Amino acid sequence: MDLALAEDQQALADHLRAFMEKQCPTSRVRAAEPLGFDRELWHEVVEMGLPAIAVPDELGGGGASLEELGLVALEVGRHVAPVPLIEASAATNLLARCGATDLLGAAVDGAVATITLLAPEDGVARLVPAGAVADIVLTLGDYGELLALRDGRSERPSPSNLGTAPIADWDLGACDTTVLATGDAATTAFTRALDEWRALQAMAQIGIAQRALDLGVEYVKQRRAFGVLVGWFQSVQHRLAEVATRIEGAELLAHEALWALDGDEPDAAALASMAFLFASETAYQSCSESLQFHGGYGFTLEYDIQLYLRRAKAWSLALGDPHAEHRRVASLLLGVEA
Amino acid sequence: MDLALAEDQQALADHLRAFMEKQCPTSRVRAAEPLGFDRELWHEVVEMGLPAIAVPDELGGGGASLEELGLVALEVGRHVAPVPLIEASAATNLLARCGATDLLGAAVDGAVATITLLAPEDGVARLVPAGAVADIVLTLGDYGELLALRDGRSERPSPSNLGTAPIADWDLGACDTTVLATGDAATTAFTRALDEWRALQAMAQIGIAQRALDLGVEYVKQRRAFGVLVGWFQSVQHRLAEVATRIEGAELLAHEALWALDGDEPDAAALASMAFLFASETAYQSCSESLQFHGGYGFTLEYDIQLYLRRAKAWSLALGDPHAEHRRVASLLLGVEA
Amino acid sequence: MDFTFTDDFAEHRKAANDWVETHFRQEWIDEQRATGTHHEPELHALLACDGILGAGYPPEYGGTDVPVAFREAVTAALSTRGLLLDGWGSTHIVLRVILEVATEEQKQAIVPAALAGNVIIALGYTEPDSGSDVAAARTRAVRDGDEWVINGQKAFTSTAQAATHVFLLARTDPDKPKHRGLTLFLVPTDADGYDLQPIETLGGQRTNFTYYADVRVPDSARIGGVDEGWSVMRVALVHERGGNTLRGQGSATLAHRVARWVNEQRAAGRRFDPTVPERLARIAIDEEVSRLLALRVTWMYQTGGVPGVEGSMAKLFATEAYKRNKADVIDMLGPAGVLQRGAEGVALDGELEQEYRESIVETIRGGASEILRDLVAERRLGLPRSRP
Amino acid sequence: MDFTFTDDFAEHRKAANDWVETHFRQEWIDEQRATGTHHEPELHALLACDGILGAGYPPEYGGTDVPVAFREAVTAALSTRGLLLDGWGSTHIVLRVILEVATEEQKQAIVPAALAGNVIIALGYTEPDSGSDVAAARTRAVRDGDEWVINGQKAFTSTAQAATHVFLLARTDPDKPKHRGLTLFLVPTDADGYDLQPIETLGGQRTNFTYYADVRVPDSARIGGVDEGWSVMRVALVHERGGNTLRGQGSATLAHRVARWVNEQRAAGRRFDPTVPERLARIAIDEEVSRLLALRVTWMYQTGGVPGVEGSMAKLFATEAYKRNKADVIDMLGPAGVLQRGAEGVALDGELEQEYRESIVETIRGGASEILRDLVAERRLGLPRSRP
Repeated sequence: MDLALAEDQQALADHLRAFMEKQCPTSRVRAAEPLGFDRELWHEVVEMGLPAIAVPDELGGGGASLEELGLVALEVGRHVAPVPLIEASAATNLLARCGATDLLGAAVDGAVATITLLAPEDGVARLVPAGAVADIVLTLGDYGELLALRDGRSERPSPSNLGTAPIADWDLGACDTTVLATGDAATTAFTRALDEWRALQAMAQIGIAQRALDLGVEYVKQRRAFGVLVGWFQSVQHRLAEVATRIEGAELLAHEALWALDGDEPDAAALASMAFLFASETAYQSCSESLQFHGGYGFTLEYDIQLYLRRAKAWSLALGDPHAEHRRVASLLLGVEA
Repeated sequence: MDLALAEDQQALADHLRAFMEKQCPTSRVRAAEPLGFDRELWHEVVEMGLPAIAVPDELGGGGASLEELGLVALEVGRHVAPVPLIEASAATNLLARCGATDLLGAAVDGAVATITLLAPEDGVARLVPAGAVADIVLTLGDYGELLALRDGRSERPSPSNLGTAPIADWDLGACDTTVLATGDAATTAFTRALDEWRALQAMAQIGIAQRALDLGVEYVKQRRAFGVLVGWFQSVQHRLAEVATRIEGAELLAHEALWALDGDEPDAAALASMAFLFASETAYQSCSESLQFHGGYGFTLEYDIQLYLRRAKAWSLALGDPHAEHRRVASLLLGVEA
Repeated sequence: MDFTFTDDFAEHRKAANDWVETHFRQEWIDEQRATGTHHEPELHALLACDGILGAGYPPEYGGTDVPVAFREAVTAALSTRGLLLDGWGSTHIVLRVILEVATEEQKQAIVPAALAGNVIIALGYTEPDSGSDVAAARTRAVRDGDEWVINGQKAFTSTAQAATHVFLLARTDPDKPKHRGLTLFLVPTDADGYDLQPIETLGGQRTNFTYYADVRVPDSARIGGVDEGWSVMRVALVHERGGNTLRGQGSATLAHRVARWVNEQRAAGRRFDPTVPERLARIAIDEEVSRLLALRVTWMYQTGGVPGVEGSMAKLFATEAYKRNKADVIDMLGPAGVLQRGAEGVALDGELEQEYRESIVETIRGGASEILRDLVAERRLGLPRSRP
Repeated sequence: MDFTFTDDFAEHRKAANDWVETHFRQEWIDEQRATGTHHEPELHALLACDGILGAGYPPEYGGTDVPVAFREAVTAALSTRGLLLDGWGSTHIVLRVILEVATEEQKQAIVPAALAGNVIIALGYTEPDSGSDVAAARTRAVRDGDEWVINGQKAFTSTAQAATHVFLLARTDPDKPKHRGLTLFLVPTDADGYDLQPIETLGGQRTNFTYYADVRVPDSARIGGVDEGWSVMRVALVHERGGNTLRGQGSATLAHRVARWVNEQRAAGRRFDPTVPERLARIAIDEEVSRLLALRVTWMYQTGGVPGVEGSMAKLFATEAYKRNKADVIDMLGPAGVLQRGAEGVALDGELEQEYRESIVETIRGGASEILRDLVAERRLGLPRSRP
């Protein structure tokens, strides 16, 4: 057992934090709305090798593990960075795993790769994350084959959405399609990619949760009401203490899920779902309480808390109604079917 | 619209409150444990005509409505009275409705009548409320016929249970069985009896919730911690304020359900379930918060709050997992099936 | 008790719908959404012209014989179409206060003009640094002969961009305890030294900071006694909390609306999580309890009572439930729950997404939940005041 | 990071199960349930005799070479059978404190006797009027030559009915600030003037009031410095919170136990509400988070850290979740959820009903949730102390 980051991981975490603090202030996040994508920032993170950080060295990646990717995801959440690092990482890892050398090379060089979170229906993959700006979309076809889709365009219109995310539909019929794997190999690899996405997304939600708590704590330490600091009120303290406690639990759980995926532990898939669910709820609670304690200002677009609240909510919905995800945990971990 | 009790109803409420305060202190409740039945108190409430208060005058009852029965139920809850007035009232009203004159006469004279809340399985009615002390049990048979069961005994053993309630199983094969109604008439009448039970039980849970809140408020107004009254702490205040608010909402909802049943309003059945659910949750929250604010004493048998907490929980389970009852509301009120 | 639902609008509904049908223009909606200004001058003029604004007001101040129920039926019909009348809402509250506490001259000067549609009043209580602690207002009004000189700023002065006046809470005696040195003024927005700056919100509504730099108003702009502003505020708050928590009845409730949509989607083959029926039932219960708590406030008014803590309870329960449930129905929509009005595949034209964002401020504005819980604890449970 | 689950007991499990198999008697369970005394003298003597109590203690104080992991494996095996060892639990905490702060004579006098099974120590901190505010203790100890004279009373002195000593927190200087005038004593329960009275609880456990009327103890009964009781308490609290929140792993979690039962019942034809899978998943998540927060505390100890607020967080989250989830699984049992051990048709022999009742005190004892939230707010978030 070791619950601390390794020295080089801590150095990476510090570096990422410093980078994002400098390069991704909320002014940049706001400037990238409503599309939710900043191509320049994307090039910067590609240059740092972030989307391919967990791809083996010999395939041109960083040779790190999901744990390191988790540190990246945390900062993506903490700074609500307008770059699709989580989808791209899961997709890039998947390309590496199924030996799609050409596509992997493109992704390592900065092509935006992503995966579908929802099974395509009637030939359309709906609401693909980063779908509006993706070059490569990975999905499962009707017969369980792993497909890479390309349509030759660099951007597509994105529907107006709560999380100001570059989601978009992809019409499979209008794409160049490459079959990367078939049969069990395809479904196993794709399922694995979704679980990586879940665990990374959990880290991103924890980043949101932490920053939302920080914003709330900063605010109530400065603002006064009825002659005392807002943070003096016991009910404010207790609700923030609950949030802080949950966040630290969520962090441990997300790290465990990443560790379990890295080591192919038996409960890895269940842990990925558990981390995703708990972190998503924690992030929403953190944002919601923090916004409430901002008073009227929390509701204004000028303050940053709304940037976090909207994404905490939107990101938690990417897989569908989160209640269904709970049933996946019951099935995988407890053997209880719906 | 009129949200006040009529003058005579208020007089009845005051009378019942005074009676229970005098005749049913918690010492008497404790003395009746573990069976949870005080025969002497039962005779007293029969003498007052309470179980038959809503039976038409001409049938020997009090000629009142469910609203008055609701006032009785409220006091049963408030004093956790060891008399099965709610089950008996629902059963007695049902006997009156289906013209079972002899059995009704017996019930008016003090025989304990009750109804089954769970459909009998394999010829056994499980966990019949007041089943351990009942003279007459009303249930639906395999073909939907309304049955009155009698076994000639005055008491049966009751399994040890959380709510120290005189529940017991009834073996249909070992009973004298009378068919009181058949077909739609039987199921309609029996469903109606269950809805009356729900709405009355809601009132009983509100009685529990009110008393538990009173106990908690009294306690935190007297006890000191860290040099101030426990009731000074804002988180204690806020949690008790939430409970108080819910209780007043629950009261209005239960009164509405009784009014709707009295007037055969279209949503009466849905309202009965809604009132039962909301009042049960409110009662449990009230007891749980109140017990927590009692500190260690709340957990001792010497203090009264545990009498309330145990019953709030046990009573809420009488129909089964309350989640299933929510589905009944979805179906009846919203037309959304499971 | 009697919970009979009396449809007060029933006899006016058809006429009201006809009125709306005749006058309604889709551009108003588009404009409200685009600008975040929940006031439509053209519509307001029509309402004034047809005497609808004057419904229920005394004839000597411009009141008309249009039935109040007709006005409410029109309001309801407009609201069903998505139009908001916040400008009239705040004006109406202040007119009620004026009729209760102002001088005869003031009543004559303001009420008829407002009912003719020429006066719109925004509420200027909250300040940038006071939030829920409204009585801590620091905006100063200093008497200078027959005039008052006002300096300070207000936050969240909603609809000020469309208003002719701000109903302003100012400190007239800084040496008195904070609730005792306040006075209310009706400040014209064309006064020298008045300015405003927009505040955009998560719900899309625009509100404002308003600024007062040596703004001079005559003493006749003072509503109520000098230093008696807090008791005037209480009158205003009673009017403000009135119908605040009634949000649709019967088939218009959130539970019913989403239930209909779920059933339609199911009929088209879509599957929902098995928890959805229970969640809808819980929403229906919350909505019924909210309705009843609000109904109690109305009933107390009607029977001559003065609801106090009952209004706090109604607002507390309804807004907390509303916020919780709006967030939950978004989940039921699944991945498409994030889509906004106009997006392809959006459910119910994005209404729920819009309402979800709007719901977030409800537990803050008009009395934050924390303040309301303090009030319930003190006034209902008799617990000691813990606020300093 | 590394979350590898190392089964510390693995190599000792068989031997420990054999030991329990050899000695276990069903009467102990029946007696514990009947009397509510969570201590079994006969078992305790066996544990002492076989050197199991002495595991991990220094040999110079009676420690044995029995591995700690074997002791823990035995404890776990006994706990699986439903036996509770509270008498040893509190004794162990105090022995740890003695080894850290007491004099050599005191160590020699007490530790070997306790490891031989002849000393059982109950904790006497809380008073009838102090509750969570332990430092407000009013029980007085006054020096009289070489002795101390103790007067006062304690509440919730659990297992005192089986104890040879009470580890008593007393006020030795009433003029100092409340945390500064406290001292701890080891008071023999056969001292003149000592008395006790039982307190029965909802969970079935018996605890006690203990009374001290001119109880005289020598100065050698004092543990730690005069007026330094609060820092001694802190040592004790660290030991108390240690493994408090670990309640089963892997297949022994509540979620797994209920899931197995649900699946068995389903196989027999019973139907459950469709919300049950999600509710079980939520319980599993809560349990995993609880386990991880507790694991962090253990890991901090192991790596030389001093967990403070991390222990508060672990206890807060785990006990709140535990209480909430125990109540929810009762609901899953349906109408039979109310049945108690021995009743016909009871599920899982009434274990869940029993655990539900026991769970209710967990958010109160050993640091009430409200106190823990205060601590997290102050020490993690740096918010100002709001308690007086």
